[in-house]
Amino acid sequence: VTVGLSVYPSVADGGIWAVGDELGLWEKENLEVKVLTFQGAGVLVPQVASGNVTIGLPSPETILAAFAAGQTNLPIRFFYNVIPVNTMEFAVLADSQIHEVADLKNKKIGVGALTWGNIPSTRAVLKEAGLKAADYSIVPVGVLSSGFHALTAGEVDALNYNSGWHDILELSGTPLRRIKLPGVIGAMSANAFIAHAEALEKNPDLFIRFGRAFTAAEVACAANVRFCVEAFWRQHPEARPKEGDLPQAVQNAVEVVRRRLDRITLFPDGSPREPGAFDLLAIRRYVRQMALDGEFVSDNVPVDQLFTNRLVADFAKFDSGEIRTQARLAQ
Amino acid sequence: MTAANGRAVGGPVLEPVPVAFTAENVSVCYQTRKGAIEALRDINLDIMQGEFVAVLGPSGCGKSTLMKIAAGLIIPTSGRATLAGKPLDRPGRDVGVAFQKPNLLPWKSVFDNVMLPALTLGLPRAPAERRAMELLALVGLSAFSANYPAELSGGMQQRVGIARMLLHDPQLLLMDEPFAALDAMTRETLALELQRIWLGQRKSVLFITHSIQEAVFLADRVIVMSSRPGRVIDDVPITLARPRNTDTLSSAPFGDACRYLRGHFQ
Amino acid sequence: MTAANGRAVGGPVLEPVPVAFTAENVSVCYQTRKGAIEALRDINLDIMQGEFVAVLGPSGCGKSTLMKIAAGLIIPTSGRATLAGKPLDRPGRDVGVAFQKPNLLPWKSVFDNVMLPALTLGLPRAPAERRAMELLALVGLSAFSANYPAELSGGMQQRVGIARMLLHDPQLLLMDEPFAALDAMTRETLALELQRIWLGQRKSVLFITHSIQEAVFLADRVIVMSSRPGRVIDDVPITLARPRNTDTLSSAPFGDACRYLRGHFQ
Amino acid sequence: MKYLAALPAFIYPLVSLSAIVGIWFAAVRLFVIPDYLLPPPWQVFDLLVNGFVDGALWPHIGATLVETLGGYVVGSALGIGLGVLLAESKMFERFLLPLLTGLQAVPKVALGPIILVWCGYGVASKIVLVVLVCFFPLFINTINGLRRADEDLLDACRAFSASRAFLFLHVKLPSAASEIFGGLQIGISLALIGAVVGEFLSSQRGLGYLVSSASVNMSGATMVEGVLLLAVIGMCGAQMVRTLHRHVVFWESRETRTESRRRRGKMMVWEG
Amino acid sequence: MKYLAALPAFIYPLVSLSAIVGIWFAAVRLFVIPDYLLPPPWQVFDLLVNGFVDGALWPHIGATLVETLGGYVVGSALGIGLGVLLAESKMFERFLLPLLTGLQAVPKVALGPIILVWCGYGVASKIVLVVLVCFFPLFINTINGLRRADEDLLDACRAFSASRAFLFLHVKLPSAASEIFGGLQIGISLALIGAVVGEFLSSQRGLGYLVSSASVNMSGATMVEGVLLLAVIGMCGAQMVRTLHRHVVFWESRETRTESRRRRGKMMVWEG
Ligand SMILES: Nc1ncnc2c1ncn2[C@@H]1O[C@H](COP(=O)(O)OP(=O)(O)OP(=O)(O)O)[C@@H](O)[C@H]1O
Ligand SMILES: Nc1ncnc2c1ncn2[C@@H]1O[C@H](COP(=O)(O)OP(=O)(O)OP(=O)(O)O)[C@@H](O)[C@H]1O
Ligand SMILES: [Mg+2]
Ligand SMILES: [Mg+2]
Repeated sequence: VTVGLSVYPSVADGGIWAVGDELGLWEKENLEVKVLTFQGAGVLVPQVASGNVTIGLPSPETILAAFAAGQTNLPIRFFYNVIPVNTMEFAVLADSQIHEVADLKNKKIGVGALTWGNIPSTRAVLKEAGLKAADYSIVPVGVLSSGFHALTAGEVDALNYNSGWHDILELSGTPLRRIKLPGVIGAMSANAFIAHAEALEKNPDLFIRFGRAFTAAEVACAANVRFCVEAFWRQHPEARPKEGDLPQAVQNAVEVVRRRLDRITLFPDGSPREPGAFDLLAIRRYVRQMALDGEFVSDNVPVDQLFTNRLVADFAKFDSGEIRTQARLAQ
Repeated sequence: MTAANGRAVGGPVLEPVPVAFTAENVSVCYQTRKGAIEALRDINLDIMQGEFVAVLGPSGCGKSTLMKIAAGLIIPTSGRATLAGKPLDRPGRDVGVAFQKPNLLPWKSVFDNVMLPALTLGLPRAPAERRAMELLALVGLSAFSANYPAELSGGMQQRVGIARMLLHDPQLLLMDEPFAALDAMTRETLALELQRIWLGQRKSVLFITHSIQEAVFLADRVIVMSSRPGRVIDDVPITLARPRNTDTLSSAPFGDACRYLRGHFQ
Repeated sequence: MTAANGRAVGGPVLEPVPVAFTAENVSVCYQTRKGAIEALRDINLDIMQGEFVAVLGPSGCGKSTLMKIAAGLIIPTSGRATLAGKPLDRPGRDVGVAFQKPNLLPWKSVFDNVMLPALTLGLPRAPAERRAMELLALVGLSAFSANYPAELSGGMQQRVGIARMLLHDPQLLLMDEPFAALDAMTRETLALELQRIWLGQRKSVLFITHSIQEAVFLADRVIVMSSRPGRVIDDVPITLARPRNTDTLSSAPFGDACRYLRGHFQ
Repeated sequence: MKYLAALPAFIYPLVSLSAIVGIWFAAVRLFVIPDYLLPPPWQVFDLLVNGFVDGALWPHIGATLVETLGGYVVGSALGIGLGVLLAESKMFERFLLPLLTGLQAVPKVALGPIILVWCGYGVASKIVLVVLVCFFPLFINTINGLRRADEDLLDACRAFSASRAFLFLHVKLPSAASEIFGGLQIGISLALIGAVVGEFLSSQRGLGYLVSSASVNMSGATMVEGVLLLAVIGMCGAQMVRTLHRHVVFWESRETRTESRRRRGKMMVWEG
Repeated sequence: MKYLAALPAFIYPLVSLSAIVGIWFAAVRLFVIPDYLLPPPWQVFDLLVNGFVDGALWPHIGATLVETLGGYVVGSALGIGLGVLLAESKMFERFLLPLLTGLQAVPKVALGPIILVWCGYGVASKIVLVVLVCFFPLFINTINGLRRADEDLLDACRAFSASRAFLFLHVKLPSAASEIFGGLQIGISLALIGAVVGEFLSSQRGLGYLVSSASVNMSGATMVEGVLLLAVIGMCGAQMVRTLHRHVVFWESRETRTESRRRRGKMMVWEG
């Protein structure tokens, strides 16, 4: 199968694929996995819809927006919830006067690019906090480095990246304060696997096996984060830090991965989530809220059709203990 | 004026001699940004098969324009031009042209420039190459066959143009001041060569020159044109015996003809 | 050979006449992809102030090369050239050049082409413009001052080149076959004009030509060059009285000089 | 032929444009192409009409135009200027040419973040991108054109003591003019692309923003709308450069014309 | 001057390259620029050496080279081919030229999704992108060059009944050669950029992939490494085109040479 990502893999999220390769988790499910990166959901989704790519990993906001706008003929289905939390958040410097969303009044908020799919959600959140469109400005600052530079140089007052990126900034020595997105929008989940609707219908087994292997890889990663990080760097030598304090860099990377895995595999109270499951209610609420806030054209989205939990039960059907042992032994 | 030259003015025509080129009431106006320039007005001219016609006229009177009409490169603004009886709507295949500027292709060697008509007309290669070498020897450029035009002097380039004109052994030769950049000796040699070729194969020639002597020495008829707009103001038959040689130059009829023609330019 | 002409061969020098141009053992070799071409070999030549020197020689013997040396455009491979006593390492400002090709700027009108030396030398505009119009009238092109070079005939372009050469009233004139593309009458008119200018202002002239008559008619001295590599093989003083006119052409000394020079080309 | 030749020039592209719209129409109808790949023409048409009527499109068009023109003017000037320096000086050429070539091979998008840091998120960074992309064609064509000036013409002017500046202005530059105009024509397309790529990277306005936000929202019709507007702007720009070219470099299209007929017109019978 | 002129040509760019590295070095040292904005040169150097030694770089370089060259060859051929068609036929020009110009103004990135759907996410789609970007400079310079052929030379050949094909091959094409080479030189930079943009859109390999994945992984040194490699490839390509240009179009650089000294060499004193 071919898997299309919508963002270049980084050490935070790329390790799972490498671990899957190195531990033979794909093979075990009789899969051959090829991972590709596409520039954003706009490029990726048509690839899945046209069958060039078997599985895609976009974030759902833009697809929901498209459906809300009446684009109901996209032949795709979400079948595995990879990031069941809204990882987007605001981050400000630790000594900043900004403590909650409402404090962003008359401030500059940095985003990667104005075309990012999460911006409508951000606007909705700001609106709910009582800010009118004229009360804040959203400026594009590029990804990672250039955005960090903008924040530390004071060109923007807050960043609106995902929490993993904020982790990176924090670990590189800039103390931050995070401001989570509140309410319904904060409860929306992020990237999830999509597949062509017909393929999913005709050959559910393929997607079950894929989901199972992916879950296993995630488990393995969590069991030996260090290995997960190293595996990623083996696969992407260009990403391996080569300068500065190397042990510290490794430690940082491990920390980044651990935080991320915690966020996506556990509920805030620490109990484990069911891998791949969608909270359809939360999604429906999100859609309604977005429509209310005027970010979606309507709330007329067939959420139950578009998201399916039908395969979820099978994703966990493997011996997680064995995987953990295997992972702990791996180098 | 002799029957051999194909001219049938005044007398009864015994045998119709075919015409090589005719111009009937040909006028040419050039369009420029500063208004039209009338170059030729109502030109009437016949060149019979085998006839050698020289054209004299002041600078800018339209001689080159006339030659370009015969070459099929310019369509007259009004009037009609024919080549061997057929309307001139394209350059004739049996015509050789030597331009006032050498117009050699800078990216081809001297030899390849001379070979050009062989390529355009699809002549067999080997004999054409032999002939090209002969012609280069004729114009004194054997040593320069591998050089490029930019490496030649002005007169040498002009001679390459003459060799190119002769390569495919055309029936009608159009020559626009072919010897202008040549020294007296080369000029004489080539004039005699031209006469020899013409006598041997009875080609038709339209020969534009500024030299009255050259015109009289070579031609059966000398056409004199007025200054712009060019019209034909005289048409002088030259009846000197052939072949002409250096003695001809000092003969009385030669001097008379030259003096008569010079009268037009004073 | 007269003292007025500044030649001091054989006799005692009463008054040193300054030289306009000298060439001492000048040789030129051109580099080409097909090997070197020796164009000039050991040329020695002086042109005195106010002297009119004509150069005759077979095509390709290096006449244009010699002129380009005088114009400061080519540095000899060996030997030395001087202009008014100073080594020739750049084109002289008091020199006018008429090339064998007209070399006009296609994007400038005829008038602007004639004005070129005024621009390059920074002459005052108004008098230069007046002079440009006069010179265009002199060469018979007043009507074409606003036209572009491509709209002129070959001879007309050459005349523009002559007018351009005269614009800044230079002391040394370098003329490379300036009348080659002109008809007999224009040629004679311009030759007489040239003599008038020369007599009036005693310019120095290096005049390259293929016409023996023209050389004898105009020059104080005729240099004869051998064929390539060019060497000076004769240096003939012409002592015909000035001003020369159409009668000169039929005088015996004129005929003798011509006949003598023709001997070199047979 | 004759009748066709009498039609005004703008008819021809319209004809071929209509043909394309026709094919597009047919394709959408016959092959049931999904909206998100190629929306039907009427949708795009509606969108365009609405956008112009309610004025929502103007700010986008305006922003892209400002960036494109600003960068185009500066980039072309730089390209021509440095081209002149390099063509006139062997030293400059030796030291600089390879570096500039190398710089040019660096994808501007990769430089994007650095440019953003240096020039901010406003119009400036887009103009810088446009400058970078327009620069090269002008630069190369200028050098190339200046180098091709006829040595004989240069010599003729040198013989009259022409200064280096004179040779440059009156001989080399006119000789290069046609090639520089070629560069200007290539540059205009690249300038538009540069502006759009800049808007992809960061912006709140402009046709590039329109297109990329449409691509994220999978709104095929808006995307095609933006692409069409860009194409039209590009065509108008190129046409303007072409017209200017013809008028400025008048001496190079000197097909001989006789009064009643154009030579080439007749010759076609024989050449064709 | 004389001694300098004797040095081999590749020395000069090296000197200016060293100067740049020097400035870079100094900047990093003096201004304490953070790594993620501009890594120090030695880091990049280490990276390059390791990358070549352990062979990790070769697949990336290879992939980019294949895409670039493949697209360059096809795109240039298409550009020259269509340029020929349009320069030779008024009809083609009228109907096609505006459309092609319009197409060119469309940012290739906007066409990305469609290209990906049609050509797949493999090498093909990148080659298509490269073809699209190289096409235009070749196309415009070819038309422009062919149009500038000397009418007198054409007439001289026409007088000998030269066919249209002959005129094209033996007069127009050589007249256009220099300008076409200019286009080839512009094209080589654009081809590299096209390949990289293609790799940004979707890929697993290539220098573009390297650069953009480094940007997500905040590895400034890797980014600079990729950019440098691209620059070097671009420089080599351009140099090859330049050398070819000089050899093929030998008749246009006909500075007169006399045996012992070159005219221009001496003239410099006066011109400079
Ligand atoms: N640029 C050049 N490169 C190489 N060789 C050249 C160049 N210019 C002239 N030559 C050679 O130098 C010799 C002399 O040329 P030059 O032009 O001086 O002759 P010329 O006496 O003016 O001839 P013509 O009367 O035909 O004009 C010729 O043999 C020619 O081949
Ligand atoms: N391409 C052109 N465009 C405009 N006018 C032209 C063109 N060619 C020639 N003419 C004009 O036509 C007239 C005749 O030109 P043509 O070249 O036929 O003269 P010519 O008799 O050959 O002169 P020359 O003896 O000087 O070569 C001239 O007045 C010239 O200005
Ligand atoms: Mg003529
Ligand atoms: Mg000469």
